[in-house]
Amino acid sequence: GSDGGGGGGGDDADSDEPIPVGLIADLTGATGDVGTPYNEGMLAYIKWRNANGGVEGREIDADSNDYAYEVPKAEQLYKQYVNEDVVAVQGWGTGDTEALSKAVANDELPFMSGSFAEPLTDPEEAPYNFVVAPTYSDQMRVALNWIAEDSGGGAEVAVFHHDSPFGEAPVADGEAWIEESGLDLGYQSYAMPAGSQNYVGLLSQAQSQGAKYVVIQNVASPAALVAKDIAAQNLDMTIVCLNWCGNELFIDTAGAEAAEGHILVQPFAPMSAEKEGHGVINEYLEEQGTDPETIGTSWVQGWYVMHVMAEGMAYTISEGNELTGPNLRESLETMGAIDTGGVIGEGNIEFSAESHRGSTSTGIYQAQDGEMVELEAGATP
Amino acid sequence: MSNFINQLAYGLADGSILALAALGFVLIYKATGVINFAQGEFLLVGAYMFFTAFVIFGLPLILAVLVGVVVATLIGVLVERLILRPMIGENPISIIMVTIGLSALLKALVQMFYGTRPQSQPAILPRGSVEVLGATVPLNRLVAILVAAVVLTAFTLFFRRSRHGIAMRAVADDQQAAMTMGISVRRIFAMAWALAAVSALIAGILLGDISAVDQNIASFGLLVFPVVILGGLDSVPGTIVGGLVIGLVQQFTAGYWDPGLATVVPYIVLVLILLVRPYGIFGETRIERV
Amino acid sequence: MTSVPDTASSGAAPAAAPEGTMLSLNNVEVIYDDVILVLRGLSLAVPEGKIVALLGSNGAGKSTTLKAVSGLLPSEHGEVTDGSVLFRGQDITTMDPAERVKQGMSLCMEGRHVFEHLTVAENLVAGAYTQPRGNGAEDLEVVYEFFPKLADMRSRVAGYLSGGEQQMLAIGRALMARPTLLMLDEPSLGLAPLLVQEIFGYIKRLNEERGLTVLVIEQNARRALEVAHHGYIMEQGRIVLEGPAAELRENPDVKEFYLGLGEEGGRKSYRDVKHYKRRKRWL
Amino acid sequence: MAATATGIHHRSYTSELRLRATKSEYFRLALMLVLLLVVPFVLDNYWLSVVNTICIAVIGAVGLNILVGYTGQISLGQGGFLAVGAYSSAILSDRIGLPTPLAILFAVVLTAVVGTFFGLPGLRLKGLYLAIATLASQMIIEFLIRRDYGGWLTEGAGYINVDRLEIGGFKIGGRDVFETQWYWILMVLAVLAVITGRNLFRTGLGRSFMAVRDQDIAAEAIGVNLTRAKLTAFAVSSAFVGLAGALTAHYSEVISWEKFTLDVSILYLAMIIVGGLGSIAGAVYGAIFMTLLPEFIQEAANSAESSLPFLANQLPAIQNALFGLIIICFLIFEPRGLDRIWHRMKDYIRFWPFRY
Amino acid sequence: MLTRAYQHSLRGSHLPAGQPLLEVDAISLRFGGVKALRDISFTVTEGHIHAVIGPNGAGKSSLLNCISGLYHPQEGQIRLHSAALGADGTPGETRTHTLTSLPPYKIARLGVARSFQNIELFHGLTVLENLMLGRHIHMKHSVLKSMLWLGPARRQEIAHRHLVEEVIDLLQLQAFRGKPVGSLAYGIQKRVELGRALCLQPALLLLDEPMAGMNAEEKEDMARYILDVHELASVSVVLIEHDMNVVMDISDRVSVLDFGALIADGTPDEVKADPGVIEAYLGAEEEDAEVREAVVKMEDQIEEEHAADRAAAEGTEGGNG
Ligand SMILES: Nc1ncnc2c1ncn2[C@@H]1O[C@H](COP(=O)(O)OP(=O)(O)OP(=O)(O)O)[C@@H](O)[C@H]1O
Ligand SMILES: Nc1ncnc2c1ncn2[C@@H]1O[C@H](COP(=O)(O)OP(=O)(O)OP(=O)(O)O)[C@@H](O)[C@H]1O
Ligand SMILES: [Mg+2]
Ligand SMILES: [Mg+2]
Repeated sequence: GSDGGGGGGGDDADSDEPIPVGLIADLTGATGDVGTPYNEGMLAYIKWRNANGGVEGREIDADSNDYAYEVPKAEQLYKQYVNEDVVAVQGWGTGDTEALSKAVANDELPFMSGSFAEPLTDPEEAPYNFVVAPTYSDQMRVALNWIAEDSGGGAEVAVFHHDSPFGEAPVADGEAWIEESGLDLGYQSYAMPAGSQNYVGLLSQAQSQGAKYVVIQNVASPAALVAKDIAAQNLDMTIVCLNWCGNELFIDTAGAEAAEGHILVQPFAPMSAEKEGHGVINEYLEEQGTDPETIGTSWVQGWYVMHVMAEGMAYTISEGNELTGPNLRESLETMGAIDTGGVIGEGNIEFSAESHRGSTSTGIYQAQDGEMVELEAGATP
Repeated sequence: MSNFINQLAYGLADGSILALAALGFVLIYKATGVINFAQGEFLLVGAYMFFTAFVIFGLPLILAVLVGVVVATLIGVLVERLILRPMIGENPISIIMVTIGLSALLKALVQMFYGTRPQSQPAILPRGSVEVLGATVPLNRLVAILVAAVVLTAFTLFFRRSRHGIAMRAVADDQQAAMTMGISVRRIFAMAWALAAVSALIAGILLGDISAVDQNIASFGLLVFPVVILGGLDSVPGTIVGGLVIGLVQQFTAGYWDPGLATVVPYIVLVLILLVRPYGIFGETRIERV
Repeated sequence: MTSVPDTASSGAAPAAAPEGTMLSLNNVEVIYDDVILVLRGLSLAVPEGKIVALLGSNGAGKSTTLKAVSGLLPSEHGEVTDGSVLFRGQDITTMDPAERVKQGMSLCMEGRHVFEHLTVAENLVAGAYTQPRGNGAEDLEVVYEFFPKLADMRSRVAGYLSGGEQQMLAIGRALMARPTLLMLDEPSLGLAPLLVQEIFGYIKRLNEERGLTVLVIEQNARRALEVAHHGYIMEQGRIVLEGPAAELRENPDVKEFYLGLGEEGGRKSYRDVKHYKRRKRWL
Repeated sequence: MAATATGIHHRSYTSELRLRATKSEYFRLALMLVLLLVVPFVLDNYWLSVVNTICIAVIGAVGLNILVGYTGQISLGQGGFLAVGAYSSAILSDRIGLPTPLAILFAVVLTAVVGTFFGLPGLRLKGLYLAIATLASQMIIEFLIRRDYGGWLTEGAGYINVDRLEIGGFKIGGRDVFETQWYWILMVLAVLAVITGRNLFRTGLGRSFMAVRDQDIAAEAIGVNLTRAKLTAFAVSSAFVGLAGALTAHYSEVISWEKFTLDVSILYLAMIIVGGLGSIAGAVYGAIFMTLLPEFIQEAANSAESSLPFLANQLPAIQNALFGLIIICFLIFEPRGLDRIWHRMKDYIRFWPFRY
Repeated sequence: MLTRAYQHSLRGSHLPAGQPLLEVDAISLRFGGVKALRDISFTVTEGHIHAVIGPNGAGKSSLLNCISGLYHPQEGQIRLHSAALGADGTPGETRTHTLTSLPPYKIARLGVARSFQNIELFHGLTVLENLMLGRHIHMKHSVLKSMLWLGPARRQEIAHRHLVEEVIDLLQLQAFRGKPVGSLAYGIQKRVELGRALCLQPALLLLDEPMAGMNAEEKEDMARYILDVHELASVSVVLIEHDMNVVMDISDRVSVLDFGALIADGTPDEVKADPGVIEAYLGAEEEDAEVREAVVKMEDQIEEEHAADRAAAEGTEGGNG
């Protein structure tokens, strides 16, 4: 956890106590490659915010612990945080988010995470979950729109997805979307076996389907392997990576050559996209003496997800309300747009009592010479 | 047809690497009766050792491999000396647990030094591909098959020809009796662990090159179980057959059926084979006579 | 005859072994599992070129003594906590067991302990582990000559042999190491009478022809004392009686308890033993 | 005499067959009881939740130890069997609408049946071959619940929300009393599991399991039907595990495949090995140890963080390393587990000041 | 003769003495190319101690394994006769079971109990537990009742304890009751193994080298135990043993195997004189001339000693049952 150092001058009437927040992070588990920078981004944001006046003068006191992507451990940590009277929790993966969604509703603790599954946006289903970025389904819709446009219609799409509810989350919605918006696309999905050393089997099935586009809903390493296999087989296929593989890790792991030309759907603008909202990050990094080049997309994600939560807290306090879970939830639902300086999609995140979908717009990038080059800033379905 | 050849080549390549990974496992089992749950982490450590020598220290390829071999040997011997030796003669289940602890430890050590981010490593196997009967077979897979074949043959010969083979089996059968024959149980154990570490290193280098140098390499270790059970826990030729069978079964499942099933099909095959042959294809039957 | 009183044996340690002693144990104390005291200050000496028999009832600690000599105790949670074991004047109390074999001692363990999954031939080859390759083939023939049955079975898997066949194999295997000191733990266990006779004949021959020193534990005390030069009798972890074999044979207690003979030296029928005997103890 | 070591003379078989005989044993029992009764009054909610987790783990570990420790059939399928218990109880109670206790009972029976089915290879397979075959059952069950073909388990959600436990009109309350109320339920069940487990192994049935473990040929030769004994062991063990699974579902109120991975199987195996194979008390010690160890490591790490800030980034990895290291060192120190340490301590005290 | 009155009979057969109990009918057993048994036939009579002798590897243990169902001979049959106990306590209807078609545990249930050449005890369990396991076939095993303990399960344990305690008494195992068998001396383990078989209340007791590895004194004890079992409980015994003195002294009938074939079958004296047996097995070993002479003297002496010991033993041993 980060310990609250000196106290900032509190101008809040109620309290100048630090605000306890619980962070459930994957640092050493299966998704540690992205979980670690995500967590670092959050902690960096908190540090920066605390150093710059805090949340209405109050510091954020984050207790951050690794759960190694093991759900029982996440539940244990959550109970620990509840016991520490946190006002909100930042989670991470699909597993822990699902496992805790009911508990956070019972305990009335707003919960954000790196899991952008569609059902979480429905306050009826998950009243305390907030999805900061466009959902996987929205990303899938954007991807399909882009493919339809890029191909001029009539293309076949193969969806390669992690073999789990996380991977399958956008699959059915994608199919429905093609129907709904009358896109002229063929569509077939394939589960990616975990721990595979090649995806030639899937590619050959995609090939027989006639697919020119492969949408991947998985993390970076397996996606990179698909890119390598496409290159080795000289296949004419374009990968469209969603969120968790739509990042520089994908490019680095595949190698610039194999990654060249593939498309990355990424709601959070990487540092290289130089959005207005990157300004504070650059300031902070300069202070810390860190090279912005080393900062990945997941780090930025962490920063801005924490930012959204902090803004909600600030609003609650500024409205003169006690900072509790229900009040924070109400603030997030009613405060209007939260500006992210163009980092998340087109920039604004807004929740309502009817929907906890923060945004539907996402950036689209292409791997060019080992870099993420922005094709479109705020694509929406 | 070309597609089939393609799948075959990939399946064989994965299978050969599996066989290499399983070889170390079988050596340890054969000599010490220990089921090594840390085999996957041995691959991981192997891949990172080589990465360190090759990329971080920038050594030439051959030298980097040699350094890797030395370090792997050292690690194998250390593991044996510090962790397994005190456990000699204990209940096999307790020893299994120790190797589970070891796997947690090794993985954590890699994380401490290298983090969880995948490391980029320049290609070491040739990148191009050759056309075989209309199929595009990448060279790196062919080389992987070749390397695995050479290493496996070398090991098989070593055990056939040298009396260490018999000594190893003797130790596995009855440690006390082996001691009374002047066979140094410690030395045999150390040798088994060192050789296992070396074969894991080679498998780890190959894996790192064809996929990526990252934590996922460790999960490859789990597949070793169906491989060795299929071939027979204590059979070196069995690892080769088991590795190839599992590699191909996975490949064809992914290529012609439901790719997601590729993760469970090996286990289903394993159960089926065990029902017919309770000691795997080449495994030694446990002798029970009264 | 020298009868060693119980306390004296654990008292003063014989400082240096006399000339020509191949093996000597001085006041050895062995504890299993940190709590089970099995040898309580045991001292014995095996002169070079002699056959020494170690007798004693079940659980007296005979096998433990041999394990202490050959260094097998650590693998059984046992430990020599006191005293020393000298082999050719060299202290080997803590030496690695494999090293001891190289020094020339060889143990044929109680309960056969053949390598079950190895064939008969491979078992014998494993026995010659410490020997240069050349010796192996030669010795193999010697063993086969002595146990023709083994030659017939050379490619059979040892684990499936009958009890007695395994015993032959175990003895043969011990010989393959070309020991100067051969230790046999109940070699006649489970062997047919004819073979027992032959084995003891063979031991004697090895001793006479090659000067092999032998330390043998044997329940068949009559046979053992026939071939041995010297005998020790153990009770509860101590030597309670020792002396030249011929003298021991005449000792009335030995006669009764180990040879199954009455005072007069006659054997009685098992059918006529009407009552369980309460074992007479020297302690 | 069974108890000569403690110098007790029994006057009847009934008294000898009792689990406790000496004053100090009764004293310990009383102490335990008092401890169990005061726990909810001294611990805060978080630590109470840890204790509740331990209670569930105790039930599961007792079950696993029956199979592995007592019958000698190594199983890596624990996670899968927990899942069977959890999913079936959740579905039976929430979707089918059975009263929860009945749903749990059915889940227990169902898990026993499934466990017996996956125990069938055990009739032919020995030792480590069986262990790996049970690994296959783990992988297959895990795959089925992860894949969730056609949403037959989770209706497409990928996870199941389980309603708050209600037994005959009594419903577990909110945050303040949730852990306490669960404690009473779980503690009683855990104690019952321990007692029934102990009982099993002082009767002929339990002894026949141990006979199969120690020497299966001799067991057959005295009339033990190996097939029946092994399958019964699988069934009984799985029943305990199914109970633990069902309780997991109702206690944590949500289940998904990620809770029943191979890691869970291994964790349970660790519990019984570290606790002591073939000992019910060992299963309890192991469940406690393996649940508390990460807690303590984390506490230690948190306090180290402030004093050694430069380690902050490495702490999670160090925690994992420490976890592995402690298990290794522990087993090197005492391969036969905590139960054995406890016995040695008792012996030491009994014989003190004599060494032997 | 022991005079102690036993509550339970250890004998599980109700056949009248002198009737054929076990018929081995032309069995042959092969392991690959190894012919372990070739066309063996003989009959064990109720009430006899029937010794099987022969050189190492002759097939003695294999024969025993065939009887107890662990090996399945390729040819031939083994039949066991049993008699139901009539209402008046006299033997009733007899039945014949073909052992060669039954699994081992069913054979055990017919009352065929055995010991093994290399002690096969349940090494993790105590002596008492090992012996109680001998009662396995006579007990009911309900999962629920076992787990609940109260009532039936406990009563059953206690009921069977009585017989087990008698066996403990008979074999003088009192001091070892609670010890794990793994830590016991070899001779005691052998005795426990005998005890475990006895607890079965066997119709036929198969003993594979029960005296191997014992010294003369212990052999005498063991022989006495076997004779006691035989004399007190009239249990029929098949005995494999290499010590000819024991075999000749205590057996009623001897079968001799060599290379898997039956080379002789008769009374001890007949067999001893058989030249084929002498050549294959016994060797020309002359009996100690002095042996028989000493017998009479020994007896008196032992009688005395025993009386004294008994007195002493009564003082120290507090049985519980
Ligand atoms: N590994 C062990 N752990 C604990 N106790 C042991 C161990 N080995 C032997 N003992 C005990 O040590 C004592 C002596 O055993 P040992 O085997 O040396 O006797 P022995 O004289 O060879 O008897 P036997 O004639 O039966 O072979 C016995 O009481 C035995 O129970
Ligand atoms: N399971 C088996 N597989 C292969 N061969 C076997 C098996 N069991 C026994 N044999 C062989 O059958 C023959 C007879 O063995 P058995 O054990 O019956 O001999 P035995 O008469 O008991 O000898 P001993 O007196 O040495 O114990 C031996 O040659 C043995 O190698
Ligand atoms: Mg001995
Ligand atoms: Mg035999």
